[in-house]
Amino acid sequence: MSAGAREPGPSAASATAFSKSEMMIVAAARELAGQRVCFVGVGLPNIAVNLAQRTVAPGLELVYEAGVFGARPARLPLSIGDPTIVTGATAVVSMYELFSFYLQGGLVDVGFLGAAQIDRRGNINTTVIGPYDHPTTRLPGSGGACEIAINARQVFVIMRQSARSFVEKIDFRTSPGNLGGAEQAERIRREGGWLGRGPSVVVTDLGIWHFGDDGEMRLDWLHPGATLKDVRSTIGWEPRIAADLATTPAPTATELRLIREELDPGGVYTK
Amino acid sequence: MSAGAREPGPSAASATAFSKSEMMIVAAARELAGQRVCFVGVGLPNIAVNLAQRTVAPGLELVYEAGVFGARPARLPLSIGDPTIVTGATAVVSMYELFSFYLQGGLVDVGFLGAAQIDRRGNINTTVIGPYDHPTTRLPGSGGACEIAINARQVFVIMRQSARSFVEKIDFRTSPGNLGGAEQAERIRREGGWLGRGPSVVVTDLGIWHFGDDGEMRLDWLHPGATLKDVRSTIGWEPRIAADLATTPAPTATELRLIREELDPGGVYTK
Amino acid sequence: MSTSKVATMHDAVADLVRNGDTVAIEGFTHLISFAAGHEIIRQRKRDLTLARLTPDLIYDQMIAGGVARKLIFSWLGNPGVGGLGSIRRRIETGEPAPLEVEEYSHFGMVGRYTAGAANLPFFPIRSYFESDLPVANPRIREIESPYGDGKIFAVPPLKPDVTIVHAQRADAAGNTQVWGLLGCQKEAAFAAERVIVVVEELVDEAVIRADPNRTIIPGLIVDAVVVEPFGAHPSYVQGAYDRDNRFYLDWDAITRDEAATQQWLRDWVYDLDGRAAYIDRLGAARIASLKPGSAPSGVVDYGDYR
Amino acid sequence: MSTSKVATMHDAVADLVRNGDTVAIEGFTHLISFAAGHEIIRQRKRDLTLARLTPDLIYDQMIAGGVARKLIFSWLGNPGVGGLGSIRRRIETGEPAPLEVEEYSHFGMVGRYTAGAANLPFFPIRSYFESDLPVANPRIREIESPYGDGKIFAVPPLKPDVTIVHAQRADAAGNTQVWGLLGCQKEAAFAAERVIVVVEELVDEAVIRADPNRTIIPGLIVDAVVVEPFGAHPSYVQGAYDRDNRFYLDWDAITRDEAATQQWLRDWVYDLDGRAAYIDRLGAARIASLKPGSAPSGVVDYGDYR
Repeated sequence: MSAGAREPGPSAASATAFSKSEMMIVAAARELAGQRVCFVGVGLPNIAVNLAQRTVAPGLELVYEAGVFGARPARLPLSIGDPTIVTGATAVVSMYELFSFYLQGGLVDVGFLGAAQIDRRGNINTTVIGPYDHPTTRLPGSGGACEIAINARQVFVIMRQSARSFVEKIDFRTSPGNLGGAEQAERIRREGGWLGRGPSVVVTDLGIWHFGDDGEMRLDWLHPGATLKDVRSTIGWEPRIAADLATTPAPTATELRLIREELDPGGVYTK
Repeated sequence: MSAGAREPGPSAASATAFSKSEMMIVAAARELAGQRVCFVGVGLPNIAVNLAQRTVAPGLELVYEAGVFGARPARLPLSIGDPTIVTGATAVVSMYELFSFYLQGGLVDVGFLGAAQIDRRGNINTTVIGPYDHPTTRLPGSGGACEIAINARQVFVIMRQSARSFVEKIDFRTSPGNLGGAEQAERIRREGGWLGRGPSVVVTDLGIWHFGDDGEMRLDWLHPGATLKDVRSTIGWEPRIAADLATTPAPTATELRLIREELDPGGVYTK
Repeated sequence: MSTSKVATMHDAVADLVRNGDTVAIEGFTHLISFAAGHEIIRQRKRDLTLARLTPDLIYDQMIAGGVARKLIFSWLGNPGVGGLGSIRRRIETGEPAPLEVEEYSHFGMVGRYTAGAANLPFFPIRSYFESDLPVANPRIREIESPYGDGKIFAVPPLKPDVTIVHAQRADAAGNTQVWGLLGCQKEAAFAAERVIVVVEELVDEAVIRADPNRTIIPGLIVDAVVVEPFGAHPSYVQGAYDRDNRFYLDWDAITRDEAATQQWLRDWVYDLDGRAAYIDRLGAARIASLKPGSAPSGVVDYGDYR
Repeated sequence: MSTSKVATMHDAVADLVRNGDTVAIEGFTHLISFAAGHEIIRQRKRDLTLARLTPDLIYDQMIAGGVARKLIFSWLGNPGVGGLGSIRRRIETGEPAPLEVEEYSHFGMVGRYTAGAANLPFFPIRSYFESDLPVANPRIREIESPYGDGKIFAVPPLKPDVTIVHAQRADAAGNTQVWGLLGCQKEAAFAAERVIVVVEELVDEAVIRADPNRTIIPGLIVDAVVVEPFGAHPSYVQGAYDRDNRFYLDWDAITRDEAATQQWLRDWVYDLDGRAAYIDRLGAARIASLKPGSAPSGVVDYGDYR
């Protein structure tokens, strides 16, 4: 769902109650409409992508960094290396091959990332809070995120908003976004031969942000129930709000049923 | 058979007549005694190595550049990519993996090469006769020879001797041997991080040459029936002859039977 | 969900191979797509740059057919038999037209495809030291290790306009599986702008998905799937047929003589309308003689996880 | 012709893992050799440098057991669940002892093993641009393309003293086959000085030779073969058993508490004499609950050529 193709308000089904996490996952899944090849990260991206494959993007090919292309998981994978992503897949390859030929070779349309900290230009920290050598909190680190940010044609981010996560200045830049601005980022991408064009959307528990021409994120959609006050109180800079800010259509009954019955019956991600 | 461990003269079985090619193949096969992993080239090396596996080196593991490790060919492979080297092998891998991990990684004990021209220090030409841009004869080129010469722990050469092939100066150095001499070669190998120590033996239709401390080849064995006059008339420099030059033991009945009945019944290589 | 990419050889070559293209028909002694090479000759494509580790008989025939202006390779010959006359004549005498050559070693060619497939500006290999190859081909360059431990060599990426591979089987979406020698078909395919897969057998997607570790090329990068049984003759297909060694031996006399070569092209390429006619002309007895015995792989269990 | 390399886990670890070694237990979410990790704890190895893309529960347990002084990695966590307390405490508080870290991205780690396996002085990757990782880790360096088209990044070779991998099957000579996720076990094994393979099943050489394309590690580079069914629990083995997710969830509470972690090590590692006792303690019902349904691969024919 792009900012330019807005749907009318919530359908009848949206009368059903839903959690903020459910709204976030549904919104992220809908963004994948029209995409072909998606590199799936652990956790929230995993459930969002699996929902998209069952709804708006049935032809979506899932790439897991563990070495799977064309996965058809019969259940929600418990991790990005769950055996259910292997059985029935199109191809299973070494990680060397996955990162070399699929990702770095430019075959991934969307890389889906989470983040502990993000700044207004989509630069991402998943390494440390505090100084690198003496962190107050040691985070997981890059995994494949650094190479996804550089080599996937575009990057989607999914994360909960908070004053600790949406910050003016990230403590460590694990994965580059639009750097100091779109102009600088485009020059560096061109000079470095990057195939990626950087972040295009950030989906949170409050709304949907797209990136403007200058490389800064702008709130285009506010989730039902969320307010601009919520948005401003969970962000470390003065956010840019779209003039035609709209309300995200609520999850449909089908989307909720898929999440609750098929993808996350235990409610691990969607509580 | 090293120069330091010479056998007594021909056994009774050697009364059987044999061709110069058969003697050459048998001599080359015997040199593989005690070796573990051999990288097999097309043609004469192929038959010599297959003979060695059936005689002096039953534990010899054959590596074919086509991507096979631990081949157990049921017939003499017609080419280095014959399906008989695949069926029943220990491992079949991509050429990237074969060249990267097996050869460049240092797992090959002996690389077996042929040559169109060789000089006294074992430098090899398989590219052109005449100038590179306007060759009088265009030869096959390197194939894997250049990387075998650099990365195999040692190199065996098998080729027929002639004034055109044993030359003072080769027209093109496809694969390095002992360069201008052992001292220079050792320095360059060390500085370049080569795992190979260069050529150790050249087996011809006339005799067996090993390389001395200064990196020049020396005739240690003369095949039965061949004379030093034959040797001098088929070489472009004044050859070094071992003071204790001995006669190569003739092929045994078993060796001849294996060649004639199992390995080359059509006599393609051994006429 | 997946659209069928199945095409005739005529249409695949007509649509996807263009005059002036760099074309790689890969397959190291195994799975050489003679059928595609012959179709390229038949359609009189021109000014191609032909890339392949071992030009082999198929490139000798294509070059005799006048399709190429340049050859990128690492070993030139009729493996186990002799030389390739049409290519040698072009190089040695420049007749009937000069043939430009760009030459590497096998690992250099593999590295070139790898760099092309991985979007790397070069691939490093520990080869070419003290060889004249970097002199003959200045695209082979030295590169200094950033760790202060000396120099090795680099080869540049090779990105064919079209890569053509023969395989045992694929589904209609182009998901392709191979067993036996793998050569560098995977790297050559990922490096290419367009990919044609020629198969012995078209199989249901379920056959591919039952054994995903055997897939070497995903349908994602495949433009056309051509079903052409015996399309690799006189080379071979592991488990399906043997190399037709008689043909390789016969070629030695043909390729030495330009007139005989052109006559062969007329008899076996130009005068036939496709691969079926070639197989028909070869005869059932010859085809039958190439059939191997059976050597089954055994079954592994991937497990059903729900 | 091939000598048996079959050994007990006790002997393999006692003989091949030495204090101060760099040890890589590889396997990306799949085929993680918990059995070998526990034996290393039990034998109280010390001052190890532990390398692994995803340190995972097994390295959390080993570091809690005091075997390591340094960690080389790219992603630190309990996948899909949370954090690894023992490792985080060492990094954040330096208690009970500081833990040196050397950090890359996943592709950087894969490139390091690849360079180690291929005897390359570096591996080039198109990553790390504008990231702080090369600042935090100066062993990640820029490298200029010799073709004048800019810079990319290089990682240095990683050559473990010992690599340990779990696999579905091997023969007594160490020829090892895997299906499902392959991770970077092949590269990590070829890069190592010594290799221990732990398998679900020891098979006859003929089983391996019937399907040579499935072999990922040749016996040539293997020093010991340990037969340890369920040796990858709580991780999984494709086709044999599922991940024991309950264990991963339970670990989250244990790892947050140093005393609980040490108690767990006593109950499940120190007080047991080996893997059989661990499996016994786990109980037949739990093991049975992890068994998947069947999803056979199908058979291919390699052909018998004589």
